[in-house]
Amino acid sequence: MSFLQDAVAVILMLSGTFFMLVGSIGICRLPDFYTRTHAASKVDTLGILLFLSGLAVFEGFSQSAAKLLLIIVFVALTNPVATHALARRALLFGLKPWYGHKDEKEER
Amino acid sequence: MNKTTVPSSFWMRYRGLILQALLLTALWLILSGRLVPIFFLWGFLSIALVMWLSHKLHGIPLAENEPCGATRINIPRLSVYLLWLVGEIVKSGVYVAYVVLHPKMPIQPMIVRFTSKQPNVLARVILGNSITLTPGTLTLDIDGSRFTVHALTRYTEEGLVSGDMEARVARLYMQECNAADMCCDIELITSGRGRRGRRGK
Amino acid sequence: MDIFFVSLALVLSIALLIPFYRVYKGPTVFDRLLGAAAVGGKTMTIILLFGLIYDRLDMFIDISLGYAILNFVGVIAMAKYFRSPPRSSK
Amino acid sequence: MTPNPEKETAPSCVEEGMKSPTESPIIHVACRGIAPCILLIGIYVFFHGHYSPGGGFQGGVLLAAGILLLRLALGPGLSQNIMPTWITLRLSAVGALIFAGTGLLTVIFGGKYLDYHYLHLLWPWLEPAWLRYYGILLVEVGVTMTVMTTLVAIYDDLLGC
Repeated sequence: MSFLQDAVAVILMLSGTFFMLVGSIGICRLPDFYTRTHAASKVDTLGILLFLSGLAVFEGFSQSAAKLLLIIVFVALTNPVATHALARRALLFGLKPWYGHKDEKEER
Repeated sequence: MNKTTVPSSFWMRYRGLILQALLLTALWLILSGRLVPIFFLWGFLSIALVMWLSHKLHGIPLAENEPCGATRINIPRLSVYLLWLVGEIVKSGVYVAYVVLHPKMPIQPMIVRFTSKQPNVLARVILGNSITLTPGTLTLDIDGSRFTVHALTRYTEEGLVSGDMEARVARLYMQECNAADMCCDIELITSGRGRRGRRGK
Repeated sequence: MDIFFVSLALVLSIALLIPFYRVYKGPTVFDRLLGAAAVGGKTMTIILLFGLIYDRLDMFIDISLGYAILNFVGVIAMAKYFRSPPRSSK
Repeated sequence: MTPNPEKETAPSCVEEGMKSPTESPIIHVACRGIAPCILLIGIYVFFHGHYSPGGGFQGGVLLAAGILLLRLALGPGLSQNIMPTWITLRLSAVGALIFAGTGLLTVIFGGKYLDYHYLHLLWPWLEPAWLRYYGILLVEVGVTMTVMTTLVAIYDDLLGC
């Protein structure tokens, strides 16, 4: 049982780290602000959630696991709201989205 | 402020406050974790303080032309919806990770505007957050019932305007609704020079 | 298990350093803010990992909860603050 | 693409932006829903200063964060319901008074400054450990009130209202 618990925790934490790494890469690699916001809101949220649930499984049935569940709920609620606030402000600011390579060729 | 029909039964009338008190009690028990009488006392005092502070908030409407506490959310359906949303979070994370790691980055970003017939402002908020969490779409703005959404690819945009999620959200409040006519007046912006596609339903 | 956590913390700190490129380079102020918010989310998990390594997870959970709250409030406040129109382009 | 012409020409002064309530219902509802939880977490951090990291300052900062979230969401006008501006500086003075007064009380009772054992003249039925606990709690109440209200007062003062 304990071995199974550890294995599940390790898998969850590894996949969470992987998604957080991909989120970081996406923030640097994607072409404009709005697409970067996609990476920050979805991939990072998933990474943090997986990582925290891995920690909760590792802790087992205890108060720490309950607190970790609390942080999970908090992050899942607030992360989309925070990225929405940033993206909305950028839209009102007048930041123009990027519409793909096709447009750039046509404009040349 | 508009005068709403006051629900008659005690439970329906004070449901929001009771639920909030229960939520705060659970939060305190999780956080404290010390089953000592004096911490129960402190917990009771602090929950009473927070309830007193937030009770003043209940009179403030959530949005313009929107009476507070007009409609009641259906809690059993909400829990089913949250479970579905967890699955969507996983799907969207995997999808965007695939897009990021793909060497050619198959994206074709576009902005979608549509009007959604949601019953009230809370439903719109839930829908906006769900749009942010589902694959490849991101809520940029909500103006009245007009949504501005940034979609990563064509495929995700089609999933968005099919109205499936809107119907799910609206079912939290209403009995039945048709997915086809939830979402109307769709406007696609796919280029920087005002080339727009319009699709009516 | 300790070695596993330490290596995980190393990988995470690499993931934490990558958005700094966006904070430094970002063409607009929103890119910088986005990078900063991403750094905040990862710092939270690194704090928890340190809690596991030092065996005081119960203590570090409170710290990371407070960190998450302050991160959220900071992003909301900054998103509200940057309202001025774009300056004349270079 | 011009996103929304009317909104771009809206009053663009920073202060105007900070003074008006948030227009987006998502941010509005989320802030209003989360703020009470943040307030409770702040109070928890303040009460459990003995057992976990935390105490007066951290609890005060979290409480101030909760109130500032409401200020951001509702605008300074409506959020005066929660903590009016006129009360902030007075409360911070009261907090400092509680903090200094606890210390002075022990001096009056014949001990050193903040020597909690001499508080037994106030609560003679308590054991020394509990005396210490209540003494520290009293000091922390003062610190929390001062920190929270000072931070809120700084925000209000920056907005000029």
